Amino acid sequence: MVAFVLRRLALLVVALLVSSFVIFAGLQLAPGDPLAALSGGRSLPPEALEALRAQYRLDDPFLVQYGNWLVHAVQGDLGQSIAQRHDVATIIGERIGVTAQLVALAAVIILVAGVGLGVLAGLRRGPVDAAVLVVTTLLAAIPSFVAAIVLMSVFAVQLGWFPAVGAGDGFADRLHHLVLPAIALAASALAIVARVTRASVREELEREHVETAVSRGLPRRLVLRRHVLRNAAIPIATVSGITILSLIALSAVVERAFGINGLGATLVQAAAAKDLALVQGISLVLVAAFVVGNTLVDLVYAVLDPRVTVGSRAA
Amino acid sequence: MSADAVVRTARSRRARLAAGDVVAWICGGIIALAVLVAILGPLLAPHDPNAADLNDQFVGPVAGHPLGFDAQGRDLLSRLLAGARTSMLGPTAVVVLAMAAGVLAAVTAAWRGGWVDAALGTVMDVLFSFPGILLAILASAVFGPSLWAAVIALSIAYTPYVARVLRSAAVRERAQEYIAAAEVQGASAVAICARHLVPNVAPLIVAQATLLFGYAMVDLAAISFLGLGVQPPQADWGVMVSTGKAGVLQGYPAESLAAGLCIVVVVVAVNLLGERLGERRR
Amino acid sequence: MSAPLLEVADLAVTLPVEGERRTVLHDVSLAIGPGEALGLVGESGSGKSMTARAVARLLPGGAAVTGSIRFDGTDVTALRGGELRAYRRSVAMVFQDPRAHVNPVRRIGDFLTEGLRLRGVARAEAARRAVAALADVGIPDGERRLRQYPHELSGGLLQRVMIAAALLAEPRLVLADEPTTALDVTTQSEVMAIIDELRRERGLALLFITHDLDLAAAVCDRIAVMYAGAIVEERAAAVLHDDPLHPYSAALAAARPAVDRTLPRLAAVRGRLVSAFEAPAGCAFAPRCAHAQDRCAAELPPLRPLDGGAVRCARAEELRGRLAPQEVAGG
Amino acid sequence: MAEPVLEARGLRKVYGDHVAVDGVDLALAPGGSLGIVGESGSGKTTVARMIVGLTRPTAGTIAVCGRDRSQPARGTAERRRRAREVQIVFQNPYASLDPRRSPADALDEVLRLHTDAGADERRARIAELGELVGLDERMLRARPRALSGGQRQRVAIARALAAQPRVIVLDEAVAALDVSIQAQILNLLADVRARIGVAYVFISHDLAVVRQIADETLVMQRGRVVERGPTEQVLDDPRDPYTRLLRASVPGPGWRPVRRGAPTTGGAT
Repeated sequence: MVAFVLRRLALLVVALLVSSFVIFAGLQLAPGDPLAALSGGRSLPPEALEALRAQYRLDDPFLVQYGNWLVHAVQGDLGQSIAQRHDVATIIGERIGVTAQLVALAAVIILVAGVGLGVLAGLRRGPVDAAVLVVTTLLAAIPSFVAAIVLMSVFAVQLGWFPAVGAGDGFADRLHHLVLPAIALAASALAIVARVTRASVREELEREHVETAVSRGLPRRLVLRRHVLRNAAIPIATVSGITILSLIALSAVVERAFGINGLGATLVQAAAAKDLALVQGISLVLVAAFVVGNTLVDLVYAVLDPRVTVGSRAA
Repeated sequence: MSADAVVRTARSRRARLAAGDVVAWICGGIIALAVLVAILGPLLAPHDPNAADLNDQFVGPVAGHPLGFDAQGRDLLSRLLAGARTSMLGPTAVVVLAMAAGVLAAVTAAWRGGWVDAALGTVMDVLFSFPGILLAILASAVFGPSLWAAVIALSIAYTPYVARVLRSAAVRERAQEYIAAAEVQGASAVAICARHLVPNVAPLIVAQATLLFGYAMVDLAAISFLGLGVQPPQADWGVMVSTGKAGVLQGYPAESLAAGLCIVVVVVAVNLLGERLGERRR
Repeated sequence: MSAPLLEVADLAVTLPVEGERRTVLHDVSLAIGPGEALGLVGESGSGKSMTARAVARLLPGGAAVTGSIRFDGTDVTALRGGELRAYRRSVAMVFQDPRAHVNPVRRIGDFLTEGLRLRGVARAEAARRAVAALADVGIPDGERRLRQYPHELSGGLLQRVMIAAALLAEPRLVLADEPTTALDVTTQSEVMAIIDELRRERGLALLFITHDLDLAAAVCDRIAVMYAGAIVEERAAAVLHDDPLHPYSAALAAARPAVDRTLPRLAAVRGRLVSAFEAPAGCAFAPRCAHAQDRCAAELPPLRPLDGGAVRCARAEELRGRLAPQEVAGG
Repeated sequence: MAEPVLEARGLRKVYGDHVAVDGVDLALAPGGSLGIVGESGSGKTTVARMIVGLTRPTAGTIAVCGRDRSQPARGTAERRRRAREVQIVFQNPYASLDPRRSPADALDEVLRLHTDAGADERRARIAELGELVGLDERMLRARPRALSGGQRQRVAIARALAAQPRVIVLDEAVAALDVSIQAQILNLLADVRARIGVAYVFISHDLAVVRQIADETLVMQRGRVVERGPTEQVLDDPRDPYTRLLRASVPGPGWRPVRRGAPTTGGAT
């Protein structure tokens, strides 16, 4: 177990290094003059260009540039956003909160509604199961931005129950503003989690060891809790974890749809404006969150399944 | 057949008989229709999809324009039909690229095992740290926004998912005794993979490709929605959901909803079909 | 014999398979007295495991059961809810594949004490009994084993754990479904010895399901031979091998190579095995039988008493004494 | 013994720090039959896989017809030549056939690989092989899933015979079959050997089955050979304590199971 944790942490460091390198290299090697890219295509006075050249040490060898960038990044210095005329780290600091809240709210929705519906459908054959199956089939196919438009159109524009745009201030107002975006973000992921949960519960129900428990005269609720749900929790936790992690990137779409000034929306603006320092900084933060989250999912899996000693979770 | 096997078969048959294959045929029909429209789209469009007339802004259905007009007074039906092309072509390209890379990686890893498997696994693990949408946003920052940058980015991001699922299937198949028998017969690795291994995981490959198409369609549309994929004024379902957003806020959701519905219908059909194909394997 | 503990009469079972109903058991009648051991012997598809499942009320959903199963006088097929659970606690099952039949994510201790705890036995007392039960099945370091997970134990050890769990429930009848088939032969010998010894010690009745006639003969009082979903012969274990009444029992004994002498050639049975659902009209074994006549294909004879046992063969009387193993050799 | 058709010396296979096979020597006369008996973990299957070239020995040599095959084959011709020397039949009749190909297809694939025969000639040869193992035309054209376990094992034997090898390794080839079918296949194997003079390496956990088919027998325990000799002698008069234990554990008329006290099996799997 200790060996597994160490191995997984080593993999985490490697993944962070490689992905940071890919982010750096990808953007640095972008076609065209890096100065033009760094300046976002604006024409800058020569002294500004010179300052940029010095700041990014563009005359150094490539790996040295990467090393410098990484060292600065670790210290919290992600450079300057030219388009926003601001420190990248500061911009990220300002915007990360709302994105984290949005993803967290969506995660709660997924865990409660997705796992709940899945367990219900898994245990009850018949109309309940059929209804969940139909609903999740539809839901799984609704892209987050379509869900956003529909929710906005119905609950914000037609009914006026929720605000259509913005993120709000203060706890209650923020929550009020984030309900629709979180639902839009969670919708299809919820369906996927529900279906996997249902399938896992079904699979466990038919396991031989469950038959053993039944044959020993255990009451049904105990069989379900100790043998069916306990064992189904392993794949459910894994899939829920991965699905929730995928929302980190998807939040960009929902933030754009609802006009929320979060990390994702900022990333999209920066990409469109070729504001490379900002793109690098935000990408790095998002990938790091994703990779760390993946490691956590693997560790949870190892805790739930005593058979795990080496290797990673099954596909 | 052992008693356990009999019991399992009895159970799974029961589960499968719950829904007939009618659903699969309907889904197949919808997909065929979408493909047809993608090929013939502009020819089927009753009007020029890019002809704008601001007098017709947000006008509802009228004779000759069964879906009405968008914010710029363009015929909605014509734009939907014309938009099918990029909306279908993009995901198709992603599926072809990601499946080709994924199958190759999976079969190579399963066949060679050992360090080759470990190395490919590590590469896939690293690729796995880039969510598709994020990679596509990065690609648009580097190469400028375009459908093809997004297609390449998504293909790369999907490859590890395909490779993971297919690798475990290929490893199972590789361990089957008929594969070992073919090796002892002196057949070459490539021949065994091509004649035995791949055909026997083919149902899973097809099921994976189908599911992947659905994901690719949604993600590409999302990227176009963000303005980093297909560029307006070209008609595309993802772009139309985005350009229709202004109308939604003003109480005219027709454009966004119609384009969104097209995506949902195709994705539901593709997902259901993929599920059926996956089930048939067992 | 005193009143039987388990009495199965005219049991027939069908299962839904691919939209049609398939017969898996077609006519099974047997009785086991308290403390008695009955071997149920047959090849794949004979229905021996299905018989045990029917007795344990573990048939898959959709199974249709006719005939009667009585345990200690109560009709087992009618039991519901709490009564069914109480019945299951007095009938313990030992399965063929312990690896699949023990929950992989719970400790051995949980597996062994789960039933006891439910009956209100205190935690410490349950653990003490579990350790004692492990010692009974030849596992000395019980305290350590209780903390282990199933994947840390070999198949042989896990099957002993399964037996210990069965005995902890203090059942009156043990259903053992090929308990040693997945084990090595030396381990099989030990596990069978354990089952045999503990059963006799505690006066438990045993329904022992196996494909191995010799193994059944070693630990059972009587043996019932099944073919295609029906019992074809039932006999005292001591005489079945040397003096079979049904041609199939004789063929089964003769087809098995011997370890202590070299046979010039095995007495193979022609044709392939049939399951109950594909069995022809008349005697299911007739197409493969060296002694079959036209009447065998016409009608399935009932199981009728003969020579202290029972047999289902139209020619049983005429073939009596002619089916001993050496007679069949060369067929 | 005549010049052996198969000879192995000092075979050793190590996986990590586990020694699966440790110093096994064996020799098989042309047309002979060698039994290898052992329980799980004895290394008998690893020996089988090394002989056919599916597993590479850590040390030791294997020669068939005097040609070494301890190193992986170089090139297509060498690989195919080795295939014509040794073939294998596996245990599990449900995994040993490609589910998508009929027996005739499977045999045809082998014939294409190893002969220049035209379509007609191959068809005739397939029918001939079918006749040899007791498969009729209908069974040859069926999908594997439509065949019973015994029929599939006949197909596997026919496939092994198709390349006309000098040696066939039978790895628990009858272990998964029911008794009445097992007897058919054992008789078939005896007939085939008598008719075409192929030699067998017969791997099994079942002493009675080995007695029926092997002239000579090796008894393996934890990777080592603990006893060897003519089969009847090994089984009727075992010298090694392990062979005696094995022999005493086989049920038969009048047999009783015995309890040996504390388990000898290890705690871990």
